Amino acid sequence: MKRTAMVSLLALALALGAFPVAAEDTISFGAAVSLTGKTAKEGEYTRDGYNFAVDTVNAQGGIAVAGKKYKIAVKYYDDESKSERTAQLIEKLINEDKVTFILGPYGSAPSGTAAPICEKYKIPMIEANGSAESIFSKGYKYTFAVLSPAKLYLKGVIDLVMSRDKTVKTVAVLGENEPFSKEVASGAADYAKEKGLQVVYQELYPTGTQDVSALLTRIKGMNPDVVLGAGHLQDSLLIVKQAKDLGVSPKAMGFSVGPSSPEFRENLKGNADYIFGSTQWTEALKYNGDDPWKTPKGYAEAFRAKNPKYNVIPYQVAESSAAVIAFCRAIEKAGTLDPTKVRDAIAALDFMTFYGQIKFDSRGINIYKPMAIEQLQPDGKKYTVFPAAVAEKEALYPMPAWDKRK
Amino acid sequence: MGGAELGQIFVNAVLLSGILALVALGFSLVWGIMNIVNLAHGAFIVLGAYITFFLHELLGVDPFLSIPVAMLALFTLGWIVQRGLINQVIKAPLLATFLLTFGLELLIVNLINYFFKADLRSVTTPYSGTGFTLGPVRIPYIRLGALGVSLVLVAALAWFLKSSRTGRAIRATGMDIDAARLTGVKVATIYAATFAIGAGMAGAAGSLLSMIVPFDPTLGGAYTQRAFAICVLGGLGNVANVVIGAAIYAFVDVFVGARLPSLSRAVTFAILVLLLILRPQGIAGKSV
Amino acid sequence: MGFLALLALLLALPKLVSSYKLLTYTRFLILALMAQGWNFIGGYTGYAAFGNVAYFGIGAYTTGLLMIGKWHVPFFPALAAGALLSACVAILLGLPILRLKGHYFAIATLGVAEALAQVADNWDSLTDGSTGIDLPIKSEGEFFYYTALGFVILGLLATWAFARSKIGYGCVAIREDQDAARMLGINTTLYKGIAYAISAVFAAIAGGITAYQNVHVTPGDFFKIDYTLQMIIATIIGGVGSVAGPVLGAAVYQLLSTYIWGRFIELHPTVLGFIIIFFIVFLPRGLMTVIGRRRKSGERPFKASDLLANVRAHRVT
Amino acid sequence: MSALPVPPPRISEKPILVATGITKKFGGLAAVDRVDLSILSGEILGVLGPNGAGKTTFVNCMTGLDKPTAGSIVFDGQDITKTPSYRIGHLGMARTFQVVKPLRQLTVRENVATGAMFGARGRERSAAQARAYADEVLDRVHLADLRDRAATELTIPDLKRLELAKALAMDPRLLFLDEVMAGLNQSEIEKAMELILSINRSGVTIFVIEHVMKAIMGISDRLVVLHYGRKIAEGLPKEIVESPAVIEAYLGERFAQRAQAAGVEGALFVPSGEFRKAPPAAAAQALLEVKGLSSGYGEVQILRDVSLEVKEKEIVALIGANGAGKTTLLWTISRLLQPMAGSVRFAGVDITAARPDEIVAAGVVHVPQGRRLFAGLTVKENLMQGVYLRRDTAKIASDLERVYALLPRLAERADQLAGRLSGGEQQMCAIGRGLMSRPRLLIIDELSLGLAPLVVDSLLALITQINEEGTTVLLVEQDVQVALEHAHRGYVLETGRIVQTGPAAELLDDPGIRQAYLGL
Repeated sequence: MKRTAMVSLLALALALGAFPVAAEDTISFGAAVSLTGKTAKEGEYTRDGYNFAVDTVNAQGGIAVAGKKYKIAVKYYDDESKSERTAQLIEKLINEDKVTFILGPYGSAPSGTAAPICEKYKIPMIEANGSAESIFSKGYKYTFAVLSPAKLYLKGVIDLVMSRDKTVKTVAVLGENEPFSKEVASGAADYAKEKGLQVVYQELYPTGTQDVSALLTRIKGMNPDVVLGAGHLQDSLLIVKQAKDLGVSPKAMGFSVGPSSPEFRENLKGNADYIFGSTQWTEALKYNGDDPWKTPKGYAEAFRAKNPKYNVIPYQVAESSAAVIAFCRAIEKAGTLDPTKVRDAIAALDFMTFYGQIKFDSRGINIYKPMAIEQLQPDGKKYTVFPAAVAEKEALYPMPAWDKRK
Repeated sequence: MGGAELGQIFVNAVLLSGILALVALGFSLVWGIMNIVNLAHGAFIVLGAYITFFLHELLGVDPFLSIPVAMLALFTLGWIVQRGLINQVIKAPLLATFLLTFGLELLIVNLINYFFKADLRSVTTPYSGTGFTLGPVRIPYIRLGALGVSLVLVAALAWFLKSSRTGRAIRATGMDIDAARLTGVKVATIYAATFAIGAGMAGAAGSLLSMIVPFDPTLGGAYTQRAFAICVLGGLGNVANVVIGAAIYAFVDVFVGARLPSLSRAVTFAILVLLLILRPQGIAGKSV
Repeated sequence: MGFLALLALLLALPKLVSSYKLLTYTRFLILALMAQGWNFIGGYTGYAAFGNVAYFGIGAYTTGLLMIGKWHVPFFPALAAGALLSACVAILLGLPILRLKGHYFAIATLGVAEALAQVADNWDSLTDGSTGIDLPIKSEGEFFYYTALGFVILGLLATWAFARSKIGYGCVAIREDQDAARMLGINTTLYKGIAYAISAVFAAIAGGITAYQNVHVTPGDFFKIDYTLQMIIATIIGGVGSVAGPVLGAAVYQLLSTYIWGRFIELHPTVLGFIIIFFIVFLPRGLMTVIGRRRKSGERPFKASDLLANVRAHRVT
Repeated sequence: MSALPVPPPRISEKPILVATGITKKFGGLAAVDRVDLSILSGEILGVLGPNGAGKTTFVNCMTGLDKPTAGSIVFDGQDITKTPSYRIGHLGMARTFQVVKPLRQLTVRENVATGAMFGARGRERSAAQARAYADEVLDRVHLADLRDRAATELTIPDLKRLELAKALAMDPRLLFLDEVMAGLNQSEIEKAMELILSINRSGVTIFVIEHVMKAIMGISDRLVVLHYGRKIAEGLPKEIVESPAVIEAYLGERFAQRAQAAGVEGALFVPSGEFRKAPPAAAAQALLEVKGLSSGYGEVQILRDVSLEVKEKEIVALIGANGAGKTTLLWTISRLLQPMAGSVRFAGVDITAARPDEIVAAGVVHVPQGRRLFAGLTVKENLMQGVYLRRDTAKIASDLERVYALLPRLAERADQLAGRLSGGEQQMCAIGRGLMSRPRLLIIDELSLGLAPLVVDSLLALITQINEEGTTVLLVEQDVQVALEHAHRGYVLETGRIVQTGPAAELLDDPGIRQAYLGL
């Protein structure tokens, strides 16, 4: 009886599910993004960005490949914000759903997991949300990122502060111990040293930390001019909250992730004011690209018209759309759907978009597009304040001490 | 480390001890009396945090005033969960209750996630982050208030267990369930009350945490682990042990965190394991 | 007969299913392997080990690090090295922590696993910290399937032999009553250590195979407590302390989670929670009590009413 | 050491085990106190002593389960004082446990095979050979029929036999038997005696702790008496029975006094009229009526069709050997155990289906065996836990005063933790806790267990006083004499059945009872 049971169980397992093959004249993309779990929100931005670009391209007739027009379809799975899930899902997309190309997941850790799988099957992936350079240091040929690398995230904050204040001397950097944030932190610290600043504090804390008061207390003792945080939204919120608790009042505070998201102000209310946040893209930027929307403003308006729930457009949406546009451009250039040829076409891309320049270095990473800096200001809005050429408003500097505010 | 910094770190540790004591209080009670390691404790904490958050956000209730509401709600839930579920397996071996409460945790956290989404939330009031300065040391009002609330609840529970009829019955049941029955104790009811009080304390801890850390549905897991560690450090048996365990944990965490933040958890756990091996009955506990 | 048919089916499987399905089956086998390992310490010896993922991680990292870097050791020797290292670590750690009992043993193993994860996260010079390492890419899915299948079959044989061996008897005696075991002449420290080391070897092999298959190995992914819980849940579903229970439990767990995953995208942890609760409340000794009963003489077949009897036996009034 | 006058040839003068100055302290208390003892190769050495005398602790020390605080043990010329317990078995020693420790989820044969695998000759056997050898051993102890049963399904007597089989399978040269006959009936005891003798005659030295006097007298070559952890006598069985010190220690002070008055020989047979009680008026109402009660644990049935009655204002004694089911009966009355069949009525109300708290509320208060105080509560808190169900808060203070007046020691120790009390004080506290519940029927399980005679006397006086003030008492006692002297009526329980009942005085004079429980 035991044996029969086991046999029938296995037979049942065999019978489970078969998926339909993509229709003719459609190029199928696959993406595993986090729709539940820790990064559900960012995963949603990513998906919405992909979808918006796909719909726009399809509405304009699709992609022309060797004289024939193809529509695009994206098959999504939820990786539950678990990077080991990503590996399984990419396998599933490639082997079971037979997608032709992969769009990246949300986050550096899952992108790092996805890259070798794409390499294994020689399927090109353009990802828009994994900027850790470690993903690109393994020599993989099939993975590309449209966004600026992690180490550049906080460079702008340092440049901005130094341009406003010649007396700035000291910087403290604290970061989360995970691939992306680690690179943001070390990139920021290296850049600060390069600029002649003194990095008085540089530490990593474990993922999921619920209390950074120990780190901030040390930082307070060193009284740095600038405090830079490299982590995720939760860490940024925690750092600001506890900095106020402990009266850590530097002249400027900047974060790699957090301030650009609407939740930052929702959680911190007035305490969010004066904080700098780095961003891959804002709608205030002044690019003029060769794509369906041309400018950031054009993109923003079109996107809002289709997605009215978005008041402010997070950069994850834009960069995800840019990944789709890059794919389309490369496929058209290649004139074939052959993965290897498309891969070569992606490697050779160099064009301007609403999102900025898209061009990959030999590792597959886009080092040519600069980062922008936003600041939350006391009028309750968020302004692009750097680079100066595209700034909407002048940055408010220095940040008033916590107890000197109204 | 300078003197000012040392002072601040010391104060941080004291303030943290209070909250952690409250976090571990209900967990310790349930473990000590019912011999159940309640892995769903963290889920109860999260529910408390959400109650405070929504009362503040939607009705403008001051977070400190919402603590009794959170406690009452979690008390009720705890009662129902105990009578309906935990009680069915209470005599089963260790692993069973361990996994049962794990299943419960999975279920509750996922349901919170489903209904309230994974968005980060925090309760921010006009007095959030304000405080006063004592020499070089800064003391935030909310943290001080949280310490106060924790101490009041710790003392209240200690008094309740020591001096009330039900409290005495709870302790008696924890020591000898059959002998307690022979004095007329309805064990199922006492267990339900114990578990409900544990959940209620978790609710209060959640309320306080919602003012202190930004949270999402997964906040609780880390605090269940902490509660576990605190009980091991302090030993089970009475409320004072919880306070001692929480203080040890807080001081280790804060001081290691100040020096070696990236290894803080490893060091804390290493100390915990070492302590378990050397003094399985806890630092404060007596060997029986 | 049934067994041979099943074996033939399993051997032919790569020819019958898509390569993604094969991946699912490989995952089932890897879970089965971990559960088989856990069964030695948790099932036969009765020690609720909650940190076996540590050996999964050690196996993955050892295999990975030996295959890359300056050594370029082939897969199987690297895997063996991982298993060996895990066994050594298990014995060294086991000596002190196996003296603990019940909850305290559980938290100590959990603590060890957490601490090791943090070490892997911070030992940049060896593990490249949280960034992780990438193994050489191998794309033949069959390779991983057959490797895992081979080890699971070996595991079944090993479990069967263990259960009938002196070590097996010794471990079971320890589970039932440690004092009685000592009085029967059983070196409890030694036997607990052996069982713990065996369970570490299984976890390490599972970790090594998974690492090679997934390519990218990070502390976050390979020291997750989820793996420990999965192996325990699979063992419990199947039947703690039985030869085939862990494999059966892993099959059911994988089947359920694949099914639930597809049907209840957002609520699947809730459903999983319900399933765990169901098993703990109604079938605490697993499916083997339902289908394995008749094999022992003198036992009546399982009846549906036994489900309720299980509840009544553990209830307090 | 008193040697045998003419030892049988199987006994050699050379001791197989020599224990010198064995002391074992728990906390400050010495459970075993400077005991010197030699076990001669080939003999059966019997050990006597009241409960709590340190017999089991002594065996624990000999077998390495407890490490002695002081002293040395030499087994067969080898110092084993520090040898780990598992090695003891390899050297050729084996033991049974008084509280049986079967490997519950294994079958009987697997249990025994485990012993065969790891015992003195375990190394010579493969696992399969050990299983085969287990069958041989099972035949020898008459358990072969049950070999495929799980240990959980066995009854207490079978579990005792299994305990013996496991130890035998280890091929010991020295075997420690810790109350293997408790709970067996007459014919089973006789079979067990034969079995022990045959084991001994096959060359195994045996150290046997036993309460069943007839058995231990019948099989022992020599006897040793332990009392409060000390060895107080050693010698031939006949010498031991006649020693006044032993009689006092083992059978109580009153016996010793009477022994002096009447000469040793007659001591145990002196009718002691002064303690007799006349049964109360026959017309008295039945307060507790137990009819056809059956009960047990899981699938193991202990009580079979037990009927018993306690009348208002009576003291009823329930006597019987260890394991006869006395405690099971009391637990079933208090509903800590569910009855399998039968009914219980109290004061005319059927309480068969009541919950334990309802039983207490009705006025049935049970002072359990081993006192079961709440060790971490103070004496006063323990007493106050007794009023848990009472709503008449006004009277609680005066009741507490009354208990303190009856038991002044409790007043002195009111704020001490109950776990720190001496045995006698603990029993006082347990009775006090019971009194605080205002019982109509007070059930006391093993009043005198492990207590000094003086303490027992004062407790008995207390019980009598309470009874005279109107409380009905159901008393369970291992000390048959004590129980029957203070009761109005008595019931005798044997292997789960009531086998005899009548006025206490008649039972006291019944030679059958004397023989069964005093072994003489």
